[in-house]
Amino acid sequence: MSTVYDVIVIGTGPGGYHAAIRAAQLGKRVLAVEAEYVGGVCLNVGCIPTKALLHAAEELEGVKHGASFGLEVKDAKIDLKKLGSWRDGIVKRLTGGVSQLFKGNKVELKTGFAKFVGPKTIEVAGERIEGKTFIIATGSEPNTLPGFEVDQKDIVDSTGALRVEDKFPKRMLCIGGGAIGLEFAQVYKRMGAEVTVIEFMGQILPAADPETAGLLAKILTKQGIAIKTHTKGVKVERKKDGLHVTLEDVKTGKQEVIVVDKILVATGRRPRGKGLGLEAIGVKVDERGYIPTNEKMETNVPGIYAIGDVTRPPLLAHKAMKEGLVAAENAAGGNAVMDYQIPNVVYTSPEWAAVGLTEEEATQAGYKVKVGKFPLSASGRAMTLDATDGLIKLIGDAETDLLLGAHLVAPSASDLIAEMALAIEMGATVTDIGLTVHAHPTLSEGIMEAAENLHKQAIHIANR
Amino acid sequence: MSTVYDVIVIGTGPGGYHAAIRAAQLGKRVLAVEAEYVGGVCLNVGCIPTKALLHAAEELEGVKHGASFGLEVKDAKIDLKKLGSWRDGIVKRLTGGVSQLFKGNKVELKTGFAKFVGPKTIEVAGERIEGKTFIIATGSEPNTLPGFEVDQKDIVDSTGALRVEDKFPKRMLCIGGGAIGLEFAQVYKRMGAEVTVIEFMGQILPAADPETAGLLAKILTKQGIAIKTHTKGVKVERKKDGLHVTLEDVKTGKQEVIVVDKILVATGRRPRGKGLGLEAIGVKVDERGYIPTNEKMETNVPGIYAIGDVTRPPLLAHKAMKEGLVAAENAAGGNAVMDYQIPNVVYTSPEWAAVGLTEEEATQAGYKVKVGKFPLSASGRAMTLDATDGLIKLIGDAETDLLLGAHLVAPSASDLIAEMALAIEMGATVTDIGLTVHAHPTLSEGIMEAAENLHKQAIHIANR
Amino acid sequence: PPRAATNPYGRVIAVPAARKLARELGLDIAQIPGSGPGGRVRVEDVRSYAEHQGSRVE
Ligand SMILES: Cc1cc2nc3c(=O)[nH]c(=O)nc-3n(C[C@H](O)[C@H](O)[C@H](O)COP(=O)(O)OP(=O)(O)OC[C@H]3O[C@@H](n4cnc5c(N)ncnc54)[C@H](O)[C@@H]3O)c2cc1C
Ligand SMILES: Cc1cc2nc3c(=O)[nH]c(=O)nc-3n(C[C@H](O)[C@H](O)[C@H](O)COP(=O)(O)OP(=O)(O)OC[C@H]3O[C@@H](n4cnc5c(N)ncnc54)[C@H](O)[C@@H]3O)c2cc1C
Repeated sequence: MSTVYDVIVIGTGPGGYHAAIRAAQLGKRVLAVEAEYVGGVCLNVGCIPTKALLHAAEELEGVKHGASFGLEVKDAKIDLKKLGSWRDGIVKRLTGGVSQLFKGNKVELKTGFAKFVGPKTIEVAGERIEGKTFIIATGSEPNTLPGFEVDQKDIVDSTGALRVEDKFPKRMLCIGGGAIGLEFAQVYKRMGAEVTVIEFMGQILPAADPETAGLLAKILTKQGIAIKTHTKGVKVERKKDGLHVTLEDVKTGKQEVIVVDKILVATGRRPRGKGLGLEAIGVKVDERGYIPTNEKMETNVPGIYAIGDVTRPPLLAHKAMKEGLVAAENAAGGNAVMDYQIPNVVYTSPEWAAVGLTEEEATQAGYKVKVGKFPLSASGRAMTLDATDGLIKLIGDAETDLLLGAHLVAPSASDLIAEMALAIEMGATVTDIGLTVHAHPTLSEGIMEAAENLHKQAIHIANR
Repeated sequence: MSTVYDVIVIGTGPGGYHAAIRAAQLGKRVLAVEAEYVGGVCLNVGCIPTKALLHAAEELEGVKHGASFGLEVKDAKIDLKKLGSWRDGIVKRLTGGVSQLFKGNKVELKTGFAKFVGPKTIEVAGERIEGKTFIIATGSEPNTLPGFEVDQKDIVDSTGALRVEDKFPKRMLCIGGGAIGLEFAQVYKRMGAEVTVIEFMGQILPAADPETAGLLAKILTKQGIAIKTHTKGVKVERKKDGLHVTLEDVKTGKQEVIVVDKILVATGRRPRGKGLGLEAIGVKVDERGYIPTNEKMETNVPGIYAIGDVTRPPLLAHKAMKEGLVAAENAAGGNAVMDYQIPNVVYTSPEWAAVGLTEEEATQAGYKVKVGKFPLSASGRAMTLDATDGLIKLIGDAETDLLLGAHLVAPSASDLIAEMALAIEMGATVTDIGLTVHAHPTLSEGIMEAAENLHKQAIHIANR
Repeated sequence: PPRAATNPYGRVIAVPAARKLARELGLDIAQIPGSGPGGRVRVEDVRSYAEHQGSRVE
């Protein structure tokens, strides 16, 4: 036990591997410890495999949708074995890539569950290892839902929902109308299932801008997904003809029973800090299980940082990554703070994406709000993509003209939102966005037009 | 002849219709004159119908390409009648939209060829009309190529190439490796033709960043399109088995003959100022036929503006649009100048897009140049999209860290380039881009990584 | 007085809205000191320069 690492990173999800690599880039001697799979939730059972399935489902749908422009196809279907191995191949390439990057950057990797046994010491697979600083990046795991115990067969969480090697179910219930529930709902629907999504709150994506969340709900409904808001799952009974699920309207108390073949429980995730021995070293954990930090990502114990899903919502990979970089820079003696805007994406098609404040949040924060909108039905590019369902909505401050937020339902919204995130980081005004030349024909022109609409001078729509 | 219009716009392409609508929004009495079709080249026979065909071709290709993730399809084909009417439907919706916008904004529209008959007077269909200011937006037309006279049957220009109602040819030659030649090459290839592209210069997209242009050529070649640079068409002979075209290597003088069924002449476009009576009113035209203007878009004759393809390259719709807005604001008494960055896009898949300076241009301008790159082969999002052919390349100034240019080969490059255009307009540094949180997993992360690579601190690639 | 930062090309580093406002107010953007990172001229800079100019004229 001679080596004392400068930085020990616990967990190699997106937060952890970013932290480890950046600390090493800064010249530190770094150890990364991983209990399961390098790459964490995101690469193995999160962001990446879901996007692979979504792409395949979208292509399958595209084949059918293509009839509008004359595409004629017989018997389109997906070989699920091939789909599975393609998806797994991507995961392997990416997780293998992270291992390679560790090697290239001289990050050492140890497999095993890490546990603090002293203020500067962890134990991994029976071995004690010392570090000068620690970055806790242990991520999160799915919430459980009483009455709907996950068996990964009939009742699955997101990890179980990814396994579709044999066949898709006929009837599927998604409990939870957040990003994960909606993404799987669309995959299963497009792969042939009858899908119902229930959401406890009054809208899907409860924290989102109501107008764009509502539009997405409308579009998904049009695509054939049944969405029930203000609804909770009460219980499930296994019968011969399927799973009988009792649903309840949480406002009226009225109950109904639907029969399905599979249930996805996607009611959020909870931080994973248990068994880490945090008590032993005095690191505080809040009542929800998150490890609080200051804006340098340092916990209440100096030299011990926490990042990613284990520290606070939003539970997003790119938030974890940025926090990882911030923590690594501070652990390496720098002075970085986490004061960035975090974009948020749902990868359905069309995609939903947002960054910054909603209209309501901005008003509450005391801004005099101005709104600019552009519907994709007026976009030439959307027409040529045969995808005119969507809306671009910008929130500006009437006084300073600063861009405060952007809310998009559009193909490629995940990429379109990048311009908006940069705009907010740069302190761009709505005028700046409207004046910037956007290529024609593109979807991003819609952002320019929404900006111009905010000032009542858009070209392609009436400026009410 | 009682009405005197505040602003008369000649031509209703993207330049003209933007100018007309903006001038009307500013309270001016506006007349737009159009000799042929409202919407000009772009909406009727340019940007829009080509993108419609490209989308259909991409979907058809996607069906085949999908085998990698298990998509199984029998007999995919495209009903060309349906494709044609879908494409025409989009054109109709958009041009009809422009007519509606004219009405909504109280822009009057007159059909007929406009000709100046006095300093403040034009004649349209025998009628004399007076205006206080004029905006010339008469656009451009295809260049001709001696020896390859367009008959719109065997030898077509872009307008002829759009007409594919009956069937696609077996063998196709595109003369010219610019955006138009490449876009049609991909459409025809994907629709089943054997396609050869010849380009006089040493690379396709001769003015583009050589590395990304070269990469695009490589990708298109991999897709089965034969590309011959430093090559010109000498002559064509019509024989029983097809069109025998003599090609010549312009460096060695070596000739070869290829046999094709159709030839697209896409050797650029020339300004359309003839017959306008410009001499009569003293508006200068340069030796290439362009109408020069100052940065306010005003010609040598005060009160007479020129915009779009008729005034100067690049011949791009969004350049025309912005010039239209600038001219309209000045014609309405404002003070606007044309000092914007113009992004440039080729809508093949993957797309190519650029804005700002190339490495070479930046070096010549006296910058100490730094380059940051990110190959899509390292992008998780690209993997899930089954589209890892591509590169993101950023050009920065070593001294000030300002972003000088961006050059992309990527799916959605047309939309990704928007962030880069905004960045340049905002005077963003490469650091600003690298520090902005980009959603995961997205293609736009590649922009962030290229920025970080420029500073040798990208996470997902080795930073050489 | 300090002038706006320019890049070696001679282009003033200013956001589009600031360029537009300066033109509308008849000001030369190159004369306006920028307070943004790297001397970038922002809308506020144009406004305060304009006010300063106004008070000098009075
Ligand atoms: C289905 C699904 C789809 C998602 N899609 C997206 C998306 O598209 N975009 C997005 O931004 N986010 C998405 N997310 C969320 C994203 O996956 C998480 O925000 C992200 O993985 C969090 O990263 P992390 O580094 O905090 O932790 P994790 O990725 O959870 O990684 C934590 C790692 O720590 C390890 N670990 C835990 N405890 C220990 C210990 N004591 N010792 C050693 N190792 C330990 C774990 O084994 C794990 O590998 C998705 C999540 C799911 C479930
Ligand atoms: C196949 C093809 C694909 C293209 N794709 C793209 C693309 O994807 N993106 C892009 O940015 N650009 C693209 N372009 C270029 C784009 O179409 C032009 O840059 C754009 O149309 C120029 O607009 P404009 O307003 O200057 O003129 P035009 O669109 O050429 O319109 C000029 C109008 O003026 C009218 N007119 C001419 N003379 C008179 C007269 N004397 N009196 C009355 N009316 C008159 C004409 O009838 C015409 O309607 C493409 C071009 C082609 C050919």
